[in-house]
Amino acid sequence: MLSVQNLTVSYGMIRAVKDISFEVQEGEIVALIGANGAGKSSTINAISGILPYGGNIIYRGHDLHRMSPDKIVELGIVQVPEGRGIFGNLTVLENLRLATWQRKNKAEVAKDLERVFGIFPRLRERVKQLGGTLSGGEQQMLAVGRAIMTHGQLMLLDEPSMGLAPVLVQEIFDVLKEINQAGMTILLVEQNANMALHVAQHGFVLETGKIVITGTGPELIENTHVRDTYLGG
Amino acid sequence: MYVIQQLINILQLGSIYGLIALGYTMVYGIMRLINFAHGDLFMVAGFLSFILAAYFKFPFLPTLLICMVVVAMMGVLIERLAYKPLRKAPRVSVVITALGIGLFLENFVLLFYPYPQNVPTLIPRITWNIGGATISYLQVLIIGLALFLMLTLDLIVNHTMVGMAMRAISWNRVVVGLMGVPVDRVISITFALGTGLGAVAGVMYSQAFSVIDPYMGIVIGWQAFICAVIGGIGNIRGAILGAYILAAAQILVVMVMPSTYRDVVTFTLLLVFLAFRPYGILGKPAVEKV
Amino acid sequence: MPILQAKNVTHYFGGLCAVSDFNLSLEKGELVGIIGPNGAGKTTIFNLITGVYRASQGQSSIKLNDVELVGKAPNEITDLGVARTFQNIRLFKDLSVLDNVRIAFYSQANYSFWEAVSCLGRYSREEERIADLAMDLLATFNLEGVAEEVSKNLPYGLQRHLEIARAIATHPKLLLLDEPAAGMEPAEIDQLMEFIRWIREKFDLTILLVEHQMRLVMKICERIQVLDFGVTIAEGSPAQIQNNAKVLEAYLGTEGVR
Amino acid sequence: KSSAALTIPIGLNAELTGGLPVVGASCKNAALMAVKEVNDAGGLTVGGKQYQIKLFVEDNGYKADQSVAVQQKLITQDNVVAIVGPNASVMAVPASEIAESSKVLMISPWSTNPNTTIDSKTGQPKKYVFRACFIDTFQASVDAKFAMNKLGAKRVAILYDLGNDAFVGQSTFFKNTFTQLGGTITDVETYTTGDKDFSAQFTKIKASNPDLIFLPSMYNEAPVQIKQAHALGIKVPFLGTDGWSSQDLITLGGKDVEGCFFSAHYAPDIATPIAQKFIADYKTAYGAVPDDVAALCYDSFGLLFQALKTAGKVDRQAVRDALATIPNYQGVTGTMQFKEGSGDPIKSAVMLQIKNGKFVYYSTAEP
Amino acid sequence: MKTDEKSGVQSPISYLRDHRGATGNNKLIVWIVLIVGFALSFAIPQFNIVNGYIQTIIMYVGINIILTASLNIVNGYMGEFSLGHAGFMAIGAYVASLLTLHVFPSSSSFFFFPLAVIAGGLGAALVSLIVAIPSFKTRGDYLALITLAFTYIVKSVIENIAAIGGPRGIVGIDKLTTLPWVFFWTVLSVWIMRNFVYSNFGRGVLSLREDEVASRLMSVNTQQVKFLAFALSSFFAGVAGALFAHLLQYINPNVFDISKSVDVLLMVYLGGIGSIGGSILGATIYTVLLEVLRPLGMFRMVLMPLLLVFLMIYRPRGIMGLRELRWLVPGQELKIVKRWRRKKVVNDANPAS
Ligand SMILES: Nc1ncnc2c1ncn2[C@@H]1O[C@H](COP(=O)(O)OP(=O)(O)OP(=O)(O)O)[C@@H](O)[C@H]1O
Ligand SMILES: Nc1ncnc2c1ncn2[C@@H]1O[C@H](COP(=O)(O)OP(=O)(O)OP(=O)(O)O)[C@@H](O)[C@H]1O
Ligand SMILES: [Mg+2]
Ligand SMILES: [Mg+2]
Repeated sequence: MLSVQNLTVSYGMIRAVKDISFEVQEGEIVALIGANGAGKSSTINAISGILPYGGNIIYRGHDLHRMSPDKIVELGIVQVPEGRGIFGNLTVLENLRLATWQRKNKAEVAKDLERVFGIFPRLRERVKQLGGTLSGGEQQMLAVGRAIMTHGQLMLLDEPSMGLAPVLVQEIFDVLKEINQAGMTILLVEQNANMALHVAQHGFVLETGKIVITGTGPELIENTHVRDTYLGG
Repeated sequence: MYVIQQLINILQLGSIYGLIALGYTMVYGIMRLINFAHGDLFMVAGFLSFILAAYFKFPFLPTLLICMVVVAMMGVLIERLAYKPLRKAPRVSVVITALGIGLFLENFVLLFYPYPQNVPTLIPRITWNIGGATISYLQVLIIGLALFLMLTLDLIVNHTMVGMAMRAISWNRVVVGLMGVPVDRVISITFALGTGLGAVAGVMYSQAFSVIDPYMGIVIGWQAFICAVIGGIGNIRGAILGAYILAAAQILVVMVMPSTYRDVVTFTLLLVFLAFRPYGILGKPAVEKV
Repeated sequence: MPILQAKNVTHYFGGLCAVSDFNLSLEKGELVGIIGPNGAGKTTIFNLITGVYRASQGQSSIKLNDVELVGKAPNEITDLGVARTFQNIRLFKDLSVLDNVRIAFYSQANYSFWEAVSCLGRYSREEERIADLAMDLLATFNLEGVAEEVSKNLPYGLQRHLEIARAIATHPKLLLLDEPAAGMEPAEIDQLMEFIRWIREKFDLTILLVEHQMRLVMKICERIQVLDFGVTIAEGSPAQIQNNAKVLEAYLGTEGVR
Repeated sequence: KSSAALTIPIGLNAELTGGLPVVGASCKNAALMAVKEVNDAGGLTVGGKQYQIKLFVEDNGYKADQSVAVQQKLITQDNVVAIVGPNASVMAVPASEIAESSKVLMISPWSTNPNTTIDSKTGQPKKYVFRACFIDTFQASVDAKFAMNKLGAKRVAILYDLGNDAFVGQSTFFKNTFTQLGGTITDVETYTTGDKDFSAQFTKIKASNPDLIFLPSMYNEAPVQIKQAHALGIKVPFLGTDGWSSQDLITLGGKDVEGCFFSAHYAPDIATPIAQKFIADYKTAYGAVPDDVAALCYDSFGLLFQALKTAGKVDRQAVRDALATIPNYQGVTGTMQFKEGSGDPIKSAVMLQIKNGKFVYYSTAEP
Repeated sequence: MKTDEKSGVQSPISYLRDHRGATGNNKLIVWIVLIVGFALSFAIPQFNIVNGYIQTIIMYVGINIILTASLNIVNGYMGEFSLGHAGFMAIGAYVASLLTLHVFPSSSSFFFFPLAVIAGGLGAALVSLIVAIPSFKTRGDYLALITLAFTYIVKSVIENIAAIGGPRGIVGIDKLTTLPWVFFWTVLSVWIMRNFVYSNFGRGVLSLREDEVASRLMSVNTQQVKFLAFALSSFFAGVAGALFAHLLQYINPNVFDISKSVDVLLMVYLGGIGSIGGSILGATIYTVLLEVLRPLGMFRMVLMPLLLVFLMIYRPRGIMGLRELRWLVPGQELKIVKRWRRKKVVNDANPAS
């Protein structure tokens, strides 16, 4: 579905991502794990068209090079950005509605809205509250909710569990599994490798801009290096 | 009659201020940019309407529409050429660029029209007499237009998808793209709307005061900026409210005391007002969660 | 005598009661954790203690060593000995690491405006003293190598360390840490744990900590207070909290701590 | 032959950009014309030698500090013998200080502020500063008398620009003279430079019920003001000052300014042969009737050339001395001669009326 | 002395890195420049080394440097957007001129002129409270409005006071501003502002620009810092105004309108925010360029803004952009890490001390 070939991302002189290649198959959850500054977000942002890059990214036969973010969304790639990226001056409802910019079918939008509120009842309570005043966890729910509203086929998630209460982390991962089963392909960037690798079919470990280990979820969980640094022994 | 006349005066002056202030607020609300070139685009619209009416003998409506379209296109062009390269730069760099663009427009027009020009009257001079006070068709038109545009804009910004996207852009431009919103296009629409409004103001102003000169954008532009901020910059209704308040203050001061004190008193009142409402009438401090 | 004593602290955002009748008592040298679901009001409590928000007056009382903090300006409270870090890192991004720390010495610089602008009197001596103190502090945090780096260019983990260093530069008695382990992987969290213990000893601190990483909370906190909807729902040792049914339901989830 | 030609450098310090571009442009036009005439005629004969005039035109941007810089530049870099300009008093006053301290002759065509030629420290006239126009006090008293005696006004209201020192002066002097003559000032209103809306002021003025409105303002402001007054139902006549004297007043004002009076430096329609030639030449060259500033600027050059001839040598001091004692110079704007030991000329003012889209001579006021 | 123990992170522009490696012998150069400059400032008018016009322009450059650097404190270092500098300049100009005209005897102006200039500065600093106090509550564009309103108020108040000339201004001010004085005041102002910026208070100002909430929580007394920054900035605006008045010999309220503020603003951002060196360059380039382009006549005013726009597009942070000229940074500041290391080596060698 998504094929990343020889991706390189640089910030001025610094190369954050160095020539990595990987693939995501339709219907999978793929985990991308790595320490702080490994280049995970850079990879994701390159796919979403926010960052210029070298190499090729092919999505369902479309070359994404030089495509603007909105065109990429149109193709069906949605991102839940790191730090959530909630629009603080918009209400919860407006945040959700904005994500449906490219959708014409009102009835489906309404259905998806109900679905989001079903998954996150807290959001329903807060529909009129400004996004900026939500707590961290509430914002994360909203961010995932927004991605659902965009109705893409491939969801890129950048550290969805950051700053969330344990119960919510569980919930979010449950939700991810659920939407995955409903047909969404997911590329998951996580620090919480434990959770991520348990839901993922495949995983990659990124260290200082390079993919160092590749494997299926269970394989990675068994890997000693992964156990030591990312799963906490 | 005296009081009624002054009230009409307030409405007319306030509406003129308001028409320009709307453009300021509009662009500010989205781009967080005080577009100091706005006053000068207003001036350009005035000259354009003069050229169309005096040389090509266009009637009012075509003149207004052409001015709106051309100036809106100029606004978009300026954004593309001068502001867009600065998307990643500090906010003030864009403000300074805007000041530069404004100065350029002034002096450029000055090259061709060093003399003030008389804009032909395009709107029938009908006046009505209400108990000794006079009000003209033009005044009614200006007041009506200001209120109409305010409501329309308010509708656009607060109740449409484009408006929502505009507000979202003001918060976080990058993430808006991830929602599938074509950011550059929305920004262009914003500038088109904002400067288009400035053009309406320019045309109406030229009709109301008939004499135009290349520097007219500065004085009235600064005043309109003040209105936009009093109302709470970025807030559409606030802009009109601020405009009427400034107009009322200026005229009331003249009414009750020697007009030499007008500026001192008006602006001191303004400072006192801001001491109590530091973010204007309808403005809110930027929500910042610590 | 407790070093920090908060009584009946209440705070509303418009109609929303973010914190209600919150009570807390910290003994000197303690390391206490506050946990609770997102939006429970934890950060708000930090903001109330440090004066960023003003607790509803009349009933609320927050005392540091018997000095009332409610109603004081944030910098006054900092001067009294409360320092904090932020949930979302708030370094002075465009300034150097050294400057970040030196700014926190603001009220410890002993020279006047006149001495500053004329380069006379205590100016040079004090500047040297502060610079050395700042460098010493950076060295203690192993940051001396990046002293002249612009802080926004530091790796995330180091930025967290720098935030703590900057807080300690204000010479606090009480340190408030808001999610210091956010975005860290387990190996890093273990290091951070050691680090927090170590600064507590080294700088003789009382620490109040908000965190969602149970790995950290359960291991280093001596006492935990659990908040939900602004109300304390449980209090006790990590072991007690881990088995508290209410907490399991509201916060930890059925799987408990992993 | 050009290399052998002797030249006399003369400076022009004008407000080509900024708030008063029309004044600057008229002044420059007249200056170029004056210089061209002389040069085309083979040059100026000074002390038996033929000189070409070399004109240095500088823009002061309608800013005081630039006016000073320009003045310095002309004097010290271009080594001019004398300077014409600046026109507006805000520029002319600081420039005059430079001229005075550098001992270089300066003639302001149009600065009517008394301070331009007076050393405010000593109260004595400046030695090197002259002007080609009458001063504000004279003009205002002419207007006041005219209002009272010719127009029969008893109750006058005043509107002026608080930010413009010339108009502030004219209003004050007008008020003094008019009340001394027994008239009543019903209302005094002000505005700030750049204002476009005067409705509040006129509404107030209307309520004070005057039978004439004294409106010392600029040619580009007066039409707007009068139109607004008419729109508010004010029907009394308006009386202006020399700020009005630009053809633009009529272009901009149209029917609204019809019938109004103002005091001016010269009357294009009853001009002397000298003036008629000037007007005709100016029209051919620039396609417009010369305004006051153009006429005064042309006269300033006329005075200067006359002084150069009289002096007999190209020397700053000599030229100055010659100018101070010029007898009855016949200029476009009338006969002039400088008061003993002063830079202010003795000359008359004219009252003009706007009739059928033209400035029409009405009466003359002798000093 | 590049310290690269850490790996992985490099900074694009580290403003401190730019003056890393600066050494003490810069001091010598600075002293030479100062002494030669001072000597020249006497010699130039004395022997007419350059003509009066160029002398005037040099003096404008000096005055503009003072104005630009002082506005940079508020707009660059503190990160506010003040539009009111002309207002403070006006106050300085009026106070000083009234003193030299009516109060101080004109005989010993050598002694009294500096007093008048200082008084002008103090007057402006005092009035700056009007702007400083609202700044406790609001910032950004609202403060921009307050400063703008302030300019209007100053102009209008002066126009309303007949005793100080009203709209007609003050004429006949003695020409006391001379090249040596301008040189002296420029050097002094730059030196004092430099000292301020590199002091505890200056760091406080910087922290306000970066993050006001964090800076209060890091014990910075933000009200004190704002107050000092505004006062210092306006003080030097007042000083510049005083010098300006005694150079022009004539002032009136129109001289200090918004366009004057805008001029200074342009110079600040041209040179670069948060950089005194930038202000010096910005003021010099802007002033000189305006004169150099004079022969272009009307086109000058079309060209200048275009140049500015291009500069902004290619160097959005101005010529210097947050960096500082090496010789303007106090030597002490440059040597912190080095000195500390040396000290540490010594201490480690004899732990007894
Ligand atoms: N805007 C930027 N300018 C310069 N360097 C950057 C920028 N953004 C990221 N970097 C650098 O690029 C590298 C990779 O960053 P990236 O954000 O992709 O890491 P990450 O794996 O997502 O880390 P984290 O877990 O902290 O989110 C880091 O060294 C970072 O310092
Ligand atoms: N400035 C504000 N205006 C309105 N509501 C606010 C504001 N700040 C916080 N809130 C609300 O108060 C509640 C408590 O917020 P707080 O930030 O204290 O939560 P928290 O416990 O720190 O959560 P998290 O663990 O997600 O950081 C939340 O519901 C939040 O939406
Ligand atoms: Mg990341
Ligand atoms: Mg929190």
